Amino acid sequence: MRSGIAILTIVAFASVPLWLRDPYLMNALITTGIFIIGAMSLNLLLGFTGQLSLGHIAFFGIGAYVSALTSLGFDVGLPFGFRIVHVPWPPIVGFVLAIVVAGLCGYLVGLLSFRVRGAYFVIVTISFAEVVRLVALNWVELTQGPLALTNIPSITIGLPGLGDLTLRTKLQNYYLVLAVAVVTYVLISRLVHSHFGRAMRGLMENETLAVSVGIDVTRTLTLAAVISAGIAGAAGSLYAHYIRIIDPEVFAFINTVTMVIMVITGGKGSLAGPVVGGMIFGLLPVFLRPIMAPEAQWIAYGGVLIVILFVLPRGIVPSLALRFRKPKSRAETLAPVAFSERDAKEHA
Amino acid sequence: MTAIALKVEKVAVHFGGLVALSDMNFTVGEGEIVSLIGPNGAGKTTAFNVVTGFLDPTHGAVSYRGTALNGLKPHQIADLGLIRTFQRTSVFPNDTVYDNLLVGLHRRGRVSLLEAILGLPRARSSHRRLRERASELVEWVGLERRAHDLAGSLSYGEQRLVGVALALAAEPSMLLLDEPVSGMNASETHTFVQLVRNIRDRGVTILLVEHDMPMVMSVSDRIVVLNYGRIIAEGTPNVIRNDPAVIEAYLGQGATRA
Amino acid sequence: MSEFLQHLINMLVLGGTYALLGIGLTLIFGIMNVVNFTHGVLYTFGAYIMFIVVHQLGVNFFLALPLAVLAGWLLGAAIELTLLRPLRGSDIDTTMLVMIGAWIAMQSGALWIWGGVAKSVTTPFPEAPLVLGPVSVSWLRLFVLAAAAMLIVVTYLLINRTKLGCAMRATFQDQDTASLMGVNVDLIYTSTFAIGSSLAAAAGALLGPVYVIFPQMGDLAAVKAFAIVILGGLGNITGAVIGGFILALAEELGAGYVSSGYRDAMGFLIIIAVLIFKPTGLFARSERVG
Amino acid sequence: QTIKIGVNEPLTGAFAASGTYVVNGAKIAADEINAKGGILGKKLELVIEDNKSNPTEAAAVAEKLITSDKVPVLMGAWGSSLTLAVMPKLMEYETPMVVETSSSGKITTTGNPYIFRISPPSAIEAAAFKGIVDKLELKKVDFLVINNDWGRGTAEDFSKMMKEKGITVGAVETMDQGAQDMSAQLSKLKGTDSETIIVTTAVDQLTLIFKQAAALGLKKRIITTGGSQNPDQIIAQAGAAANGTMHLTTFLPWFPEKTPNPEATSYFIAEWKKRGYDFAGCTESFRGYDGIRTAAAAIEKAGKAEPAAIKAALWDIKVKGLNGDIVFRKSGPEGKESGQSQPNVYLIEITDGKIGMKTL
Amino acid sequence: MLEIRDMVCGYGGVTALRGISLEVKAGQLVALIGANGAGKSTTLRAISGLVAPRSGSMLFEGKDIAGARPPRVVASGIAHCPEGRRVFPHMTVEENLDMGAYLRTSAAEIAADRDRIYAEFPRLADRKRQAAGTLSGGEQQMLAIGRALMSRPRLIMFDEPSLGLAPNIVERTFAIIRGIRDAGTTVLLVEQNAFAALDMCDHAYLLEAGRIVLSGPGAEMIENEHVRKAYLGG
Ligand SMILES: Nc1ncnc2c1ncn2[C@@H]1O[C@H](COP(=O)(O)OP(=O)(O)OP(=O)(O)O)[C@@H](O)[C@H]1O
Ligand SMILES: Nc1ncnc2c1ncn2[C@@H]1O[C@H](COP(=O)(O)OP(=O)(O)OP(=O)(O)O)[C@@H](O)[C@H]1O
Ligand SMILES: [Mg+2]
Ligand SMILES: [Mg+2]
Repeated sequence: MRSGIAILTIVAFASVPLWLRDPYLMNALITTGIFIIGAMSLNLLLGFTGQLSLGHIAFFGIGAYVSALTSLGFDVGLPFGFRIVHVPWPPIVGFVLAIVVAGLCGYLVGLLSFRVRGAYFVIVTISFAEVVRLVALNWVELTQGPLALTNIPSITIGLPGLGDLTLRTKLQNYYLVLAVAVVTYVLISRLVHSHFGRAMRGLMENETLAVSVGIDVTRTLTLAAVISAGIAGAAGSLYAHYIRIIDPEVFAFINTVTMVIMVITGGKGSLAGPVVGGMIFGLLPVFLRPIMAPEAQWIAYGGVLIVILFVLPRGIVPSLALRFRKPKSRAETLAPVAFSERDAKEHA
Repeated sequence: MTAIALKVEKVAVHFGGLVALSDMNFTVGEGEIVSLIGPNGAGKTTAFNVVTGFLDPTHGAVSYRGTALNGLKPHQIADLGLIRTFQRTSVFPNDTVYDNLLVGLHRRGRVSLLEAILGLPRARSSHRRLRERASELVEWVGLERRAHDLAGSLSYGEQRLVGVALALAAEPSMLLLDEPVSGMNASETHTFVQLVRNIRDRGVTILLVEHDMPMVMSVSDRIVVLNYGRIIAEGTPNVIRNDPAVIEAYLGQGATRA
Repeated sequence: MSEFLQHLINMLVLGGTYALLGIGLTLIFGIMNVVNFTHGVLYTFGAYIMFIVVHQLGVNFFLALPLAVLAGWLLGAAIELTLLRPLRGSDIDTTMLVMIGAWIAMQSGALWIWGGVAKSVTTPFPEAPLVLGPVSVSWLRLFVLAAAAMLIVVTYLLINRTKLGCAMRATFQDQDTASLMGVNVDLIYTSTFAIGSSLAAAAGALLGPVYVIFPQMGDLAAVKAFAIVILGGLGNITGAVIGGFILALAEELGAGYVSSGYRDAMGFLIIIAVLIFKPTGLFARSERVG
Repeated sequence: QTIKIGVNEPLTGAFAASGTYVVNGAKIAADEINAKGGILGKKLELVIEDNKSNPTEAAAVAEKLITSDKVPVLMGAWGSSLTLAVMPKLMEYETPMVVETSSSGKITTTGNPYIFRISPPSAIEAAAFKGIVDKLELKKVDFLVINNDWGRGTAEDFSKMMKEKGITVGAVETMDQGAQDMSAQLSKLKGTDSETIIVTTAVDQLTLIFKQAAALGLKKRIITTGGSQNPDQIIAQAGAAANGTMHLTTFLPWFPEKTPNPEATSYFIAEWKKRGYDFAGCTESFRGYDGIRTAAAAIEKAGKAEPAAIKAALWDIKVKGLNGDIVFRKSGPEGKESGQSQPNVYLIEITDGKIGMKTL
Repeated sequence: MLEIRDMVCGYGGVTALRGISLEVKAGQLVALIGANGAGKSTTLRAISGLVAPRSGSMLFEGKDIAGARPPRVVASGIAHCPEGRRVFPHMTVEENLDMGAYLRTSAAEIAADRDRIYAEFPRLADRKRQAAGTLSGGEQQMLAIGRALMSRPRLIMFDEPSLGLAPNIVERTFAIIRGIRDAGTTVLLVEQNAFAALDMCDHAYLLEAGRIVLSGPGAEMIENEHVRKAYLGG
């Protein structure tokens, strides 16, 4: 049943280019898809470990810059007269490096998260993103600062026997994004259903207790942060090679907010949540655009957000799942108010 | 005398100016049931926190089966088989009882990340074994009826049972129980005593903190009494029961009835 | 040397500003545990009210200030009643997102009503600064500093010395138990949010005339406020004040002696550094396990 | 029935105020053209879209305008990062765009033959300024610039020019877009030994800088660049603090008679006032007006509303713009040059709350 | 004084109380006993308004309090010392006690009561300025009891007051409870230490699976075969 829905969904998405010819909508779908991948990675942290990263765009942006710089080449001076000169490499290498470097940054932030949780983690991630943005803005020699990196090449994939395929068109990019999204989905799904996933949930709900049964906080949280950041980096790389220009604006806070909106409205901690939330809030602006004034579009956007949360406060997917599933367990529909929850909060 | 499992040497804990424990020394032998009792605020839970790594002692050292525990993190200590329960109820409130136990079985279920992601057979069979074990544990604490309810929605006493089951799921070689029967009535306590004996018979060492004197007296091999962070008495239940200092500081006159 | 002195004076004035931004948020975020994304909008709102009251209604500057504070109080109460009350008891992320929605909608509303062109408020203070040897500082900013100090003291006393303050803290630590003490929890929720909001509006009303007023002015202010509250420890007023001055110092010296491009980075690096060494802010609450 | 021009501007977000001014100017141009009978016998229709001050949106908007609205030519996209983001789309769909505000040098040097810019990049501004620096007797200057392509570009190009002139360049300080407190930077500049500060940023920050400089007792000559100053707004909001400041600007709404095209300027200003817009906005909005007239002229010249023809025609037009003739010269790598027109640059000074031409 | 008829109560899909009726007479000490999950705490929560009853009536001194919100119930003279301590963790011991007297106004009387509680539980006096969340479990329990006493109610409900207390303190607590009953305050007591509860109460009810299955004077209940077996461990 589960896998049936999954396969149907994939087929439906795969068939879109067959009937949708409008390049603008295709463009919207591709950028939405890229942000959905970012949102899925955010969900891994927020939904499964309970740590809200409000600087998630940092990993996305780092991925974008790494990938762009790898494929464009650069020449920077370092202190003490050292220079690094890098000649362009194929974008696909950039894609891989984007994952690796973003993952490494995730490792750093994850190490920090060993010390700080909750609100403190939130501010550390915001700070991290701001610092990265300021570096991108001010290290002009490497990143061109506000002048932006332009003419980023499209991704080229080497196909055995068929030579190289450069993904220039919308159609090709669409399938690329779809493929990465599916892989990401499967990866996250396997991960959260493994014992790592249970360890993450345990930490989220009651850390003291989780630790007392032998769950390693640092390892688990860092692992989640690394994987999450790596995926966000991959999304950033797709973004750079699709939009083909990248500047420090990519680190804008509103981009993180967009991902957070996608995750929470869709339902954090649910695998399909970011996809559903992402489709809604990725495409909503497209539909609002022709029908109202620009300021009103934003007001409507905020309004839709609020209404969804009022009607389905746990997020769309979990709330609907509860509504349509037979009450398998009698206690499921209520939020426990019992003692242990408060204890958990106190310990957090 | 059996081999020493846990050794607490000269442990002191200060919170700012407050001395919660001072110069505490005691040992627990393999397979023993030792109780730690004392007035409220005597430092019993603090001692648990030191042993299980949640608190670094101001002075002193703890070792388990010859391994020094100083500087180890709580999860590393848990990996040595030293598992505790909490005085306050402690469960994973938004998971079902059954899933709580699956989390508790963490130490058992380890497979490599790659195996888990690729869904290799070893990961699958390990998963199946965990499920069986979780069902066993649910049955064992008598919560079958509640297995698929969220742990946070159970009553106080039921949550305490889940807490104990969780600790057992972690496969302790030594179990530290902090007031396990508080919130249970005499009959439930009676059943629980059987449980504790049962656990010990499987070779698990037990350190118990409890204010229920009948229970402590009936189950302990040895009792250590703390007052104001110091050990004031140590011995078999019979010795302790009649120790005037203990009666004065802790048991009160009613204890003679127990 | 005189440059350094000037930086110190700037730090003092800016720190007062930041402290003012921080205390309103420390009530709502630190005590109520609502990640209040509308803080910046309320700040903006206070500033616009000031503009309207002074320039369009022609009211005296000093009379306009309490009016702006009152308006902030009312708007805050309205937000709590309509947006937060129905979601009471749901998870912190849900309320955060509702606040994000309100932020987006209200900021665009401000753009719609007042347009994007910056406004400025004329003040009764002399334009010539107060000159003290090598350093100088504007009278307006001295006034803001004094007003901020007053608001901080009042808030501190309110939270720590009054029955209402006690009830507020109790309610957000354990709502059910507080109600068992006879606390009207609904009232506490609304008034806490309203008080925090009125402090945000007060900050806007005081700082709007110092700077210029435009719809997005609150965004940066809100980010700084969050940083300050966390630096000082959640819900800790003294902490927020000290956090504000630390942030101001880092920024002043960062811009003065490192590089103005990394001015804001200094602030954030300080935050990261503080949290590495004191993971729950400068003034941590004591906690225990077991 | 109509001929469309796509307008891709920031109407919400950080640049909402400026984008709205430009769009208002564009509307005046369109109405004027339609009142005179339209182009090629058809009505001119502006398809205005908000790019939300966000580069990704700017690219998406370009895509929408070109593919769904089928506009043959665009105007946009205000900021350089917005324009840069649009540029790959222009290549993809081979559609030209008139760039009305962006100043980054990169826009015309990366080899995008669909770009036709009427605003001066900072190098052109610097070149125009070169003629006056001797008369201003500059010896040592510091810079305080907004930390984006515009500010950084200005600092770079002006420094180069100054050095050629033998003027010493001291500190280069930056401020974040949106920053409200520049006291730290100004305190530092107060302590240096230069006599002039070149400031580049938009009007809101300029107001703050003048006020804060006055509060710090900073008494150096300040010259602003970039043409987004809206001096009237500065005077209204910074008051006495603005006195003595000088501004390099590209438009003179205060002295229509001194502009290259007095008649058009007067018409534009009259229309602007008639519509009840803030006079201060003129200095930004005229770009939208000029931009649309440029695009319209190219359509007229091409004789049909097709991108390729319009692109070709843009090279041949000569429009009397509000600040000089708009004629595109080639810029950038050979074979794929972008078009760049050379507008006039003026220096004005604020004295006693009034704007005066700095006659040198 | 308190009269409950056919009250049904639950949480979401769960029905915790399936129609219970009970009566507490003024000046009495009434005990409520039962196994884990029987619904004892839910009964107390329903009385103080923390959960709304689905049906049934509840009269306190003749006034209907069914469905009233807690502040109203408290103001009408009922105090509830909740299960699991529930102290305010980030407030000091003293502030916690003051919260207990939230609805009272006379500062002098409050101070006197506070001193009385410090005298009963000297441990708390040593810890006046300590954050309640860092107290030991038993110390928190003492604080919770003290806090409930601070409100000077006409009816006080204790949910497992002996939980986590040392034997000598349990004795003292029970003495206090008997003392306030003797001084005229009505008490409704939920206690796992069924023997002690039945021993000191005037009347007792036995709850099983959300229903009252037995009631009677404490001494009678102790003799009951079923009670002995299921709750007294013998
Ligand atoms: N984090 C802390 N900060 C300050 N004091 C603390 C802290 N943790 C514990 N204490 C104090 O240390 C003393 C010992 O506490 P502990 O919890 O070990 O007592 P206990 O013996 O377990 O008591 P109980 O039987 O009541 O559970 C108590 O007086 C307590 O107030
Ligand atoms: N918040 C809640 N959500 C759902 N069910 C609940 C909740 N609280 C209690 N219950 C259920 O209601 C029933 C009665 O619980 P209650 O807490 O009243 O029991 P109790 O008699 O006090 O037990 P104990 O002695 O263990 O405290 C139990 O089955 C419990 O699982
Ligand atoms: Mg204890
Ligand atoms: Mg109970």
